[in-house]
Amino acid sequence: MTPPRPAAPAASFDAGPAVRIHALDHLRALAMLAGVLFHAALAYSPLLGSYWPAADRENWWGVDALAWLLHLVRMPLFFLVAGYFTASLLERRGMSGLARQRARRILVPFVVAWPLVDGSLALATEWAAAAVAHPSPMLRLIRDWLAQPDPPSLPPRTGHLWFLYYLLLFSVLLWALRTLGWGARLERWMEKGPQHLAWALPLLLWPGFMATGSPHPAPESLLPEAWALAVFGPFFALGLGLHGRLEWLAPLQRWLAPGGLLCLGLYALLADHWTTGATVARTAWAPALLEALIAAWGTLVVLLVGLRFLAQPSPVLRYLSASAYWTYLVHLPLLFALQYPLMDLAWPWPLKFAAAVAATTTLCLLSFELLVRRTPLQRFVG
Amino acid sequence: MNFGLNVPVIRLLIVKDWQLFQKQLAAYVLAGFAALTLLGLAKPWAFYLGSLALIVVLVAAACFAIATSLLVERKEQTLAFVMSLPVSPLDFTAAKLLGNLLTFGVPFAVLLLGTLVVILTTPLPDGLVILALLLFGHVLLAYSVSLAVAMQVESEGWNTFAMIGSMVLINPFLMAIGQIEAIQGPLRGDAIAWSLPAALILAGQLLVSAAALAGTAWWQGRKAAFY
Amino acid sequence: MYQQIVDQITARVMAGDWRPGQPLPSIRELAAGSGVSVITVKRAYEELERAGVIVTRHGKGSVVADRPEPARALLEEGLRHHLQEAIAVGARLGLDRAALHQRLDVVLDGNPPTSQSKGSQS
Amino acid sequence: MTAAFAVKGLRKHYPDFALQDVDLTLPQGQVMGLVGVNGAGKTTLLRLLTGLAAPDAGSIEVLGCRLPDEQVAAKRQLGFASEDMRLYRGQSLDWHIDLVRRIYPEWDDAYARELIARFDLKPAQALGGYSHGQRVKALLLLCLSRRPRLLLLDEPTTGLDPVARAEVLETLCDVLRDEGRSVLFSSHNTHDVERLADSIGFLHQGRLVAHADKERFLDNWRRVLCLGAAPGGLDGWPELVHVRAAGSQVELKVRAWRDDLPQRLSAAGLTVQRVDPMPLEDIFVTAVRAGGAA
Repeated sequence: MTPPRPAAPAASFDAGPAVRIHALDHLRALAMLAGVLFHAALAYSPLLGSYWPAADRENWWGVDALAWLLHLVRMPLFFLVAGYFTASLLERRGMSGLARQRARRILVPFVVAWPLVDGSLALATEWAAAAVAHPSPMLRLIRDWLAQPDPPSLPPRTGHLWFLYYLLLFSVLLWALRTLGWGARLERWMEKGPQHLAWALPLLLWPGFMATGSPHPAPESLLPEAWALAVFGPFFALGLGLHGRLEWLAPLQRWLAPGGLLCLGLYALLADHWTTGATVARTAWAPALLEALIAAWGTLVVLLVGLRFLAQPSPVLRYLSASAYWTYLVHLPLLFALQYPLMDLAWPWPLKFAAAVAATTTLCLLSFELLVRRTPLQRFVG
Repeated sequence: MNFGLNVPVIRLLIVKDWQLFQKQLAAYVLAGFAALTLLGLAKPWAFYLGSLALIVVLVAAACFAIATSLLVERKEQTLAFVMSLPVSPLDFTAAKLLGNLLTFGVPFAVLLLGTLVVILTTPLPDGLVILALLLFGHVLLAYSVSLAVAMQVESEGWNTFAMIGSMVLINPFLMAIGQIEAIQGPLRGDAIAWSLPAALILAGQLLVSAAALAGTAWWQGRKAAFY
Repeated sequence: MYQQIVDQITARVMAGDWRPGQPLPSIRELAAGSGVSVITVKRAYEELERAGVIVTRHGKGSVVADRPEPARALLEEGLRHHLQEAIAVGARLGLDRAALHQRLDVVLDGNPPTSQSKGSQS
Repeated sequence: MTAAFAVKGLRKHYPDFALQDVDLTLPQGQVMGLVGVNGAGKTTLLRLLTGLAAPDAGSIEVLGCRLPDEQVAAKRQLGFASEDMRLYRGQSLDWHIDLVRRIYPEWDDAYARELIARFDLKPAQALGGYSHGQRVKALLLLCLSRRPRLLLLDEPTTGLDPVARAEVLETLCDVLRDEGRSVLFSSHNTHDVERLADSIGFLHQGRLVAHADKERFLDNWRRVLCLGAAPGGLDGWPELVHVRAAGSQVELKVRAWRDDLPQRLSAAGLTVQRVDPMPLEDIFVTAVRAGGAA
C-alpha cells in the first residue's frame, strides 16, 4: 500500500527538475526571439518615430500597444532565467567554473561581436543616411551631423549587446557579494515566501523606473547605469534564489488569471500616460509605479505560464533555443540593413514588417546552421 | 627557461595570497562598482564624487594588498609557515612581487584605460590625458615604493610611513605641476601636447618605479636563505 | 625506562601470555606501540636475551626462549633486590632478623594473599 | 645509508648570539632530542637545518641535499613545525590542507583524515577559533600527512595540556614504525625526550656540549649517596659535577660513571649507601648549573 501523496498544486511543479529546465530554456529562447520582433516593430511605433533610425513613414498605435508590453517583460524574464542558470552552474562547477564559462560564453562573444555589430550598424546607417529618399527624423539628424566638416565622435556604446555586458556585471557582483557572505541574505528573503515577493518586487523596481525614461531605453553606456542595475538586478537575484526550488512559486498559481488581467489593465493606464509622448531621463512616480507593477507581475505570469505549457521537450523549440543566442547577436545589423531599403518602398507597413522579420529570421537561422552549429563557434555562441 | 624558479609553487602562493585577499578585494570591487555607477549618472557632482571614490578605492586596495600579503603575514607569524614550504627566497620574492603586481595591476590598468576612454570620447578636453597620466604615474610610483619598502624593511612603522607618506604626496604633487606653466597650459586644449617637463616627470615616475621593483627583486633574489 | 619493558615482558612470559617460541613484536613495532624510543626497546631486548628470556635470530626477529626458567631467574633476581632494599631500610630502623620476619608476616596477613599462596596454605 | 642530516663545523653569528662549531649527525630512522635552555641555540640550529638561515661557516647536508643551496629539494621531504609558526587565522584547516596537499605529492589524505578524527579537529572552522593545543595539532597534522622523511619539530609539546600532549606524542610514535623516517625535536620537556629519543643533543650557550645515544648518555650519570665526612679535594675529581654535604650525608652527582667509583670513594673515607640512575631532567639541571658540563 503506498502512502497517500500530498496533492500537487499543479502538474508542472510535480514534474522532475529536467522538465523544468526545459521550460526555462524555452522561455529564455522565446524572450530572445521576441527581441527580433520587438526591434522590427519599433520601425512602425508612433512613440519612437523620432528616435529610431529605421522608423518608417507609416506607423500604427497598435504596434506601440504590443511592443511596449513585450518590452516590459522580455528582458526581466531573460535576466530571471539567466540568474537561475547561473546558480545552477555555480552549484555544479563552483565560482572558478562559472568564471571560465562566463569568459567563454559571454566575455569573448561580447568583445568579438561588439566591434563587428557596431561597425556594420554604423555602415548600414551611414549608407542609409546618404541613400534613403524618405529618411526618418533620426536619420535626417544623422545626415546633417555627418555633413559637418569634423563630426564629433560619440562615446562607445554597447548597443543591443548591453545584455551581455550586464550579465558580466551581475556575475562580478555575484562573486563580490557571495565572497562577502551575502548569499545568506538572499536565502532569508526567499524564506519569506512568494506572496511577500509579489509585493516587494515592484517596490524594489519602482525607483529604478523613476530614474530613467518611459518607455525605458536600453542601458547602452559602458558605465553601469544605476537604473538598469536596480531594474534587472532583482530579477537576476530572484532567478538565483529560485534555483532548485521552482515549486516555491506554486502558491502564486491561483493568481495567474487575475494577475494577467490586472497587468493588462495596468498597461492600459500606462499607455494613457504615453499618449503625451515618451519621456527621457526621468519618469513621474505614477507611470514608474505602473511600469514596476507590470514588469514584476507580468514576468511572474509569463514564467508561470511557461512552466505550465513549455515544459515538454520539442524539437522545434530545442532548435530555436540552440540558435537563440546567435540569432540575437546578429539580428540587429541584418534588420537595419533590410529595413533601411524598405523605407523607400510603397508597401503597406504590415507587409514590410512581415518581410523584415521573415528575412532576418531566415538569415539568422541559416547562418547559425552554416557557421555555428557544427563549427568551433558552437562552443562560444551555440 | 624558468631561471630555477619553482613555478607551480609560486602559482600556488599567488593563489593563496589572492584567496586571503579575496574578501577585501570583493569589498573594493563593490566600492569601485558604486563609483563607476556614480560616474554613470552623468551629473557633474556624481562625476567628481565618482572619480574621487575610484582613486580612493585604488589607493586603498593597493595599500591593503601589500599589508595583507606582506605585513600581516610577518606580524601574524604565518611567514614562518610559508618559508617552511619548498620555496627559495627567490621563489618567495617572485610570488610576492607578481601577486601584488597582479592585484594592483589589473584594477590599475582598467581604471587607467577607462579614464583615457572617458577623456577621449567625451567633450572633456583631450589635453587632460597628460594630467591623468601624471596622476596615475604618481599612484604607480607610490605603490612601487611602498611595495619595495614592505619587502625590504621589517619595521611596521616605516612601512606605514612609506605607504601613507607616498600616497599623500599626491596633493603637493598636483599643486607642484599646477605651478608649471608648460604642463598647465595645454590641459584645457583639445590637443595632447607633451611638454618637456611633463615628459620628464612621467619618465622619472616610470623609471623610479621600475628601479624600485627591480632592485627589490635583485636584492631578495641574491639572498641564499631567508634569515 | 628499559627496565620497565624488561619487567613487562618477563611478567608476560611467566604468566604464559607469551608462549615459548612465540615471536615478539619487532623493536619498532613495540617502540611505536608503547611510546618509547627504539633504542630503549633495543636495550631491553638485549637485556632479555642476555638473561635467556628471549632468543634473537639474526634477520628473523626475536622469539620467547624455549624454557621459561631464565625468566623465573630474572624475577627471582628482582625479588632479591627488593628484599635487600627492605633489609637496608630495616637496618636503618634498627630492626633485627626476628623483627623483620614479623613485619613480613604482618604484611602478608594484612594483604589479600595471591591465589598461589592461598593454594599452598590449605 | 645517507644520514638524515649531517652538519660539520657549523657557525652562525647574530648580534647577541652565536652558534659555534656544531658537528652533529642523525642517522636515518632515528629520533634525536635536542635539549637546552632558552637561547641555547636550538631554534637557530633548526633554522639552519631547514635552510631558512645560511651558516657563516661549516656545511649542512639534509637528506642528501646541501643547504641552503638545495633547500627547495630538501624542504620537499621535510616536515618542519616550530613554536613561532602560525597558520592563517581567517582560514579553515581544510583550506590549509588543500594548499599543502597541492605542494607535496606524497600527501596522504587518508592519514590526514585519521589525524583529524584522532585530534578531534573541526576542519571547516576558521583557525582563529582554535585553542593553542588545537593549533599545534593542526600544524603537526599538516607536517605529518605529507609523510616527510625528516621531521624537525621545535618545541612540539610546549603549552599543551596533558591530554593534548599525550595525543601529540602518540602520533609522533607513528613515525617510529618506518625505519626510513627520522625526527629531530627540541623540547623543554625532558620527559618527552627521555621517552622518545634514540639520541640526545645537548646545547648550551651556542655549543653542542654533549651528543650521545640516549641509553649511554643516561648510563654515564649517577646520583650517589654516601655517609661520612666529605674529604677535601673531592671537588677536583673530574667525574663529579655536584658535591653537597648535609650533616653526615654526602650527595654526589657523577657524569662519567665507572664501576670502580664506589671503591675509590671508600678509599677516600666515604661509605656508599646507594647508587641511583638519574632522570634526564635532573641531569639537565645539574649540567646547566655546572656551566654545561655534560
